[in-house]
Amino acid sequence: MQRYALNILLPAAAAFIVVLSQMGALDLYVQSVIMFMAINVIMSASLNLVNGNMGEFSCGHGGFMCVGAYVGSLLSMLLFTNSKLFGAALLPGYSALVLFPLVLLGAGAAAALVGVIVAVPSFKTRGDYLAIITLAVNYMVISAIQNLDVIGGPRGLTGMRPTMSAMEDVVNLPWMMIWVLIGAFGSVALIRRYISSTYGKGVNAVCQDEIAAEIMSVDTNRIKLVTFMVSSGLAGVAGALYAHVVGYVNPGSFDILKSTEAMVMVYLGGMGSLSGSVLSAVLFTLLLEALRPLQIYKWVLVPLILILLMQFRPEGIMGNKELPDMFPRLRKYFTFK
Amino acid sequence: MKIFGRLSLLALALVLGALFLAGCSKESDTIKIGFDIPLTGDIPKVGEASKFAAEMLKEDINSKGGLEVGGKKYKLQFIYQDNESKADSAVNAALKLIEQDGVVAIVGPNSSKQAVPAGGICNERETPMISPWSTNPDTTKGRPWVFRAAFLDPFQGPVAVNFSAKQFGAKTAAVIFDIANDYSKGLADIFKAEWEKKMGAGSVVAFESHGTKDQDFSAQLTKILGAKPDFIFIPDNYNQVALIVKQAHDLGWKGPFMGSDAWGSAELMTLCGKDCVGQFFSTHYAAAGAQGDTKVFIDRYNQKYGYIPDDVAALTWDATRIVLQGIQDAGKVVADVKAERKLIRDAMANIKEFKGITGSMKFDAEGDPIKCAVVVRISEDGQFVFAESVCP
Amino acid sequence: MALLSINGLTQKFGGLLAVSDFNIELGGGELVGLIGPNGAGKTTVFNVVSGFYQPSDGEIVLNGVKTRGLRPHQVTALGVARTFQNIRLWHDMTVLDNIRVSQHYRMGYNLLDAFRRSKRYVENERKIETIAYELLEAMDLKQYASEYPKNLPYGLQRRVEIARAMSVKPQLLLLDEPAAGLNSSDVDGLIKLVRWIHKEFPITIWMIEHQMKVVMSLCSWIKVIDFGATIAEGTPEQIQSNPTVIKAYLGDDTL
Amino acid sequence: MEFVFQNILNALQWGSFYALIALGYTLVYGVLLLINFAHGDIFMVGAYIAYFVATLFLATVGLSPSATLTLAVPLTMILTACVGVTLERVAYRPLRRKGAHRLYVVITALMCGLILENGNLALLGASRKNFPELLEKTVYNFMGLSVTNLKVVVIFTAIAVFLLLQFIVTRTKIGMAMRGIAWDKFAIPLMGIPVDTIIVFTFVLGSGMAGLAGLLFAMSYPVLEPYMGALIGWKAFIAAVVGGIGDIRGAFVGGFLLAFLEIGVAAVFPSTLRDLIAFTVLLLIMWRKPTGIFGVAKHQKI
Repeated sequence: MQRYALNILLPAAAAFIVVLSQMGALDLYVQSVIMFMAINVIMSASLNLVNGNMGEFSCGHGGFMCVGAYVGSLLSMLLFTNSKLFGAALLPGYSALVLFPLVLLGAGAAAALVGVIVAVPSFKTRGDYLAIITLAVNYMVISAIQNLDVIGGPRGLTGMRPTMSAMEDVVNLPWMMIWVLIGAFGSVALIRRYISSTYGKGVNAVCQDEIAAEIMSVDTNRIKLVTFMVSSGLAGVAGALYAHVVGYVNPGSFDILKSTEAMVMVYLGGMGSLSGSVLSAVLFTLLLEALRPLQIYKWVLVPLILILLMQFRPEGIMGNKELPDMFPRLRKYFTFK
Repeated sequence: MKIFGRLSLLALALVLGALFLAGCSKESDTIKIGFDIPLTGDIPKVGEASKFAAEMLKEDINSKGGLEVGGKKYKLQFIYQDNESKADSAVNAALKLIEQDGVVAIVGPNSSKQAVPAGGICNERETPMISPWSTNPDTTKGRPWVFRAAFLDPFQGPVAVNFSAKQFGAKTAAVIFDIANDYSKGLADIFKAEWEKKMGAGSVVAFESHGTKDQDFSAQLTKILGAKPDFIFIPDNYNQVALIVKQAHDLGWKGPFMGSDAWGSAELMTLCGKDCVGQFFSTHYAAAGAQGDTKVFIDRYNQKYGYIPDDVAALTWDATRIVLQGIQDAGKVVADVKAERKLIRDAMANIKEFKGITGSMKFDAEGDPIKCAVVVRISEDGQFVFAESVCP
Repeated sequence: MALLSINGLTQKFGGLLAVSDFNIELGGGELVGLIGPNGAGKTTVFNVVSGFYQPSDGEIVLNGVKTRGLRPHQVTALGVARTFQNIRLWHDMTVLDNIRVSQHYRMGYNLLDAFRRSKRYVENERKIETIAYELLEAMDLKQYASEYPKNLPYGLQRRVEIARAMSVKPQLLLLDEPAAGLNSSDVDGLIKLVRWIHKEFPITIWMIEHQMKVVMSLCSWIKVIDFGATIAEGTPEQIQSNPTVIKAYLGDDTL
Repeated sequence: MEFVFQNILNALQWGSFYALIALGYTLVYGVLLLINFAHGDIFMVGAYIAYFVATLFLATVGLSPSATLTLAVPLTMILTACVGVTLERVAYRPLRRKGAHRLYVVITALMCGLILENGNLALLGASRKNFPELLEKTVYNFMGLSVTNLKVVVIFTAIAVFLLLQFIVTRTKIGMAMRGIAWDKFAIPLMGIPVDTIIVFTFVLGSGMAGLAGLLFAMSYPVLEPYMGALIGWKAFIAAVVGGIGDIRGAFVGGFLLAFLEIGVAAVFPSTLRDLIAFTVLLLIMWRKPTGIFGVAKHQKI
């Protein structure tokens, strides 16, 4: 029974947050911070799959988020809202309650497809050379969207937020919070299941010794393809959630700065540690919010804190360990087998 | 190692706690106004100008004992939140101002990239917001709680078209703009459409773009010069204008330039120097030869901070004063923040005529101002001299 | 039908002729050695057989299947496993996981099963785990199942690597200098292990080895190559007395 | 025809800056396998140092512009080199000593860059600085082409710097040591080569070049702001990798390649598509040549 403790505990915590938001005990600002935190968790956990578990150096994760944000917004507008772009909604507003996951799925699928552009060169190209390809893809995505005037180009795109109000009209719950939490817990669970399966352990094998992996019957190209697609697809889901939380997407929001943030979270948490990247995403978001009053000094202090942290812990908060490795007592509640 | 993990958990708890407890104090005879401005990120100068103008206004009023509403004086408290020039950060900043700081109204954000999402939040949370600088129609569209102090691109575009056609006797035009900047792109599109409507298809002979942080524009300019336009329209930020104008001259361009309101910074002349002399741009007010309140504002700002205020400073000043006017027009200050916000919004929407330092204005149904634009000429000594005024 | 037949294998790297016209035919259950001085092209032969290099010329037929164009993991799935000169275990994965990952060729589920933890996933994972434990048990490694290879002594690492290779249920096992870097007692253990494997499983073992003690005591047939070309082959006794081999190893003693 | 030649000149100037900055990336990478993401910001600091040096001598001391330039070149290079070495000493070396994973040093470099950018913003305020004119500008016109004397200086400096670095790395003893460290950082100290000294020398060289690039950049594009190094730094990094990171020739060729691509695309296609097309071409190059133009595929011994 204890093995399932986590599966009960985490949804319970999520439900608790939702109930608190519903009662108004958490004000909207705190709710918004929690939502951005959850989105960052998805970003950092999904990038960790490539940068940590697979040992590649992808620095264009923002590009996939961008694809997801746009595709998610467009789907949401097409299906559930009356918009200038698509005219009347295809489906009645209440259907969003059930069909909203379709939006996330579509966003993820589109981002995963763009992930292929990176995955295919990765068969031959590795390391810093692959890093350039990911960067180039980030630039390409942004530039492509800037040139698409139909979806607003550089002026950005609005109009996906009414989907949330449509849901709230039917059942009055903080739907945005619910979907973001589902997205975050779902993504982390998905990644955990992937990397703890024998199939996904191939990712670690590719990271540690690609030649040995290939010789020991691991189809390395397929592993790379699948891992890049899972990672970028989840970034796309994060993007779609982001778009609905902010209510506006603009290609400029997903530039290298966004990718850098994701990268910092991964390495802060420790390469290859899923719980580390979740923890660091939470800490990083809180740190940024808590230091907001410092204004410009915040952006001097935050890097300074991170540099000091790396000096004391040059392998990130968790190293490549998971929570149960560090706190053995947790082991009976959940493992990473 | 273990200790470290525990310490980080402790830190997490502390930070969480701090976040939840932050900003809960209330004072009865102060009025809180929030500023959601970019103090870091791409355009820190814009945030700085907004902050300076607001600080000056606050000191003005507080030194006189506060803002008089319904016979009682209230001290002003301005809360500045940095939105880092990012959309998500602007949303968080707006929510923090609304939920935790309990402000009655928000001034900002400045650029549309932040103003559009923040406007959505303010509208949903029923808090009046006025963006000093945003020109994207989406900022206010369908949002009764959101206002702005700047005129829109669809108004400014034709101003530039008509003025340059008349002043330069031009038949053809070239445009260079920033593709990553929605303001620049929007204005460029409108300018192109207007010009071609007036002069016939193909009369915009070159329509070139660059990126936000680009510093070299020689390829685009070579192309523009090759197309031999009668003048070049540059709806760009002043720092890029300085580089574009210089590089165009290096490549042998002798013709005139036409600019937009983003030129309107005192820094333009320090950066651009003699290359910009004699050029024209459309803007909100002419600093040189200004009279009355405008002159007082410019002189005091110059004295206090050491430079002539940018248009964004003047617009922030006006935007903040519109909020204050709304508070005064409401006639009373009620303790309940939500009710107070409603009072202010209604009062702002009903302002008949507001005499600001960037001209007199009133709001249309969307919350956009109806006001005049001026075209200024850059004089030999670097002043922005009034050339023409265009009213809707 | 022969298990493995190599006909006229030639391998060039740029201008360097690493292997020239190499031929061999291995049947089931043999234990064959491949020896030769350093740089003779022995490992290259193994690399070509395991699919890591595409041969410049010649053909390799494995159980009737031509391996040209196959990727290494596909060759492995056909029943070839190998170890490496410098141990190439995944050092940051437990011994058990090292064995588990090597079961990719028989993975009976896909990504969606892994996400859903479907019945198929559970059954397959259970099967893989059972196989892995059985193998570790048989190879006397069970007590190290949750250790990281980097923390094990070198001799044990070698044993783990051979166990990993055995876990793909090969018909042909390629051992690339299994005794390199081992001390003499470890070497004795290795000889015992190889002999045991050869007795216990009906497989063909082909090894590259420098230590004559190992080769001579294990192999029934030995092939000697130098500068990419075969210079001799025969039983251990024949090889030991072959003058060409002695010359290749010790050089011309007509100083 | 003029159009083509004019754009070639434009690309040569812009490429010179990419090349100068990419050289700094590649030098440090070649020795430490460290992507020094702070390099773009060291370049920015170089431009600011040049600004302060120039205004000091011009306005306060009252030297003539040409004398100021002569003094500014060595001073800027030395002071910028000090910044680079400080970063190495304070941030990178302790991490290296602890044997941290290479990418943690990269992230530290990224953070150092952020500190330089925002520290500058906090210290000097948001106002942009205008770089004084040190070289009296003359525009040469011939056959419809326009060239400023500054353009010529920039292009020739880039070529000279490339030749100098190529000479140092391939022909001198210290260059040999630099290549040796990249090859095997454990064996080199055993040969009696002072590794730390060599690394410091590398940083001096790389940052000095960034300082020089900063000075020339400030003269060519006289608007200084704290974030000016970020974008050009990233792009120079891309250029260095496309050329084959770690190779001096690669950085040089990569820098010009990127500039020719960007300017070529902007000149031929609608310039709104510049990034899209330029980066697609880069991606294709990387696909065809997985280790860059000059990069040698690392042979993996089995």
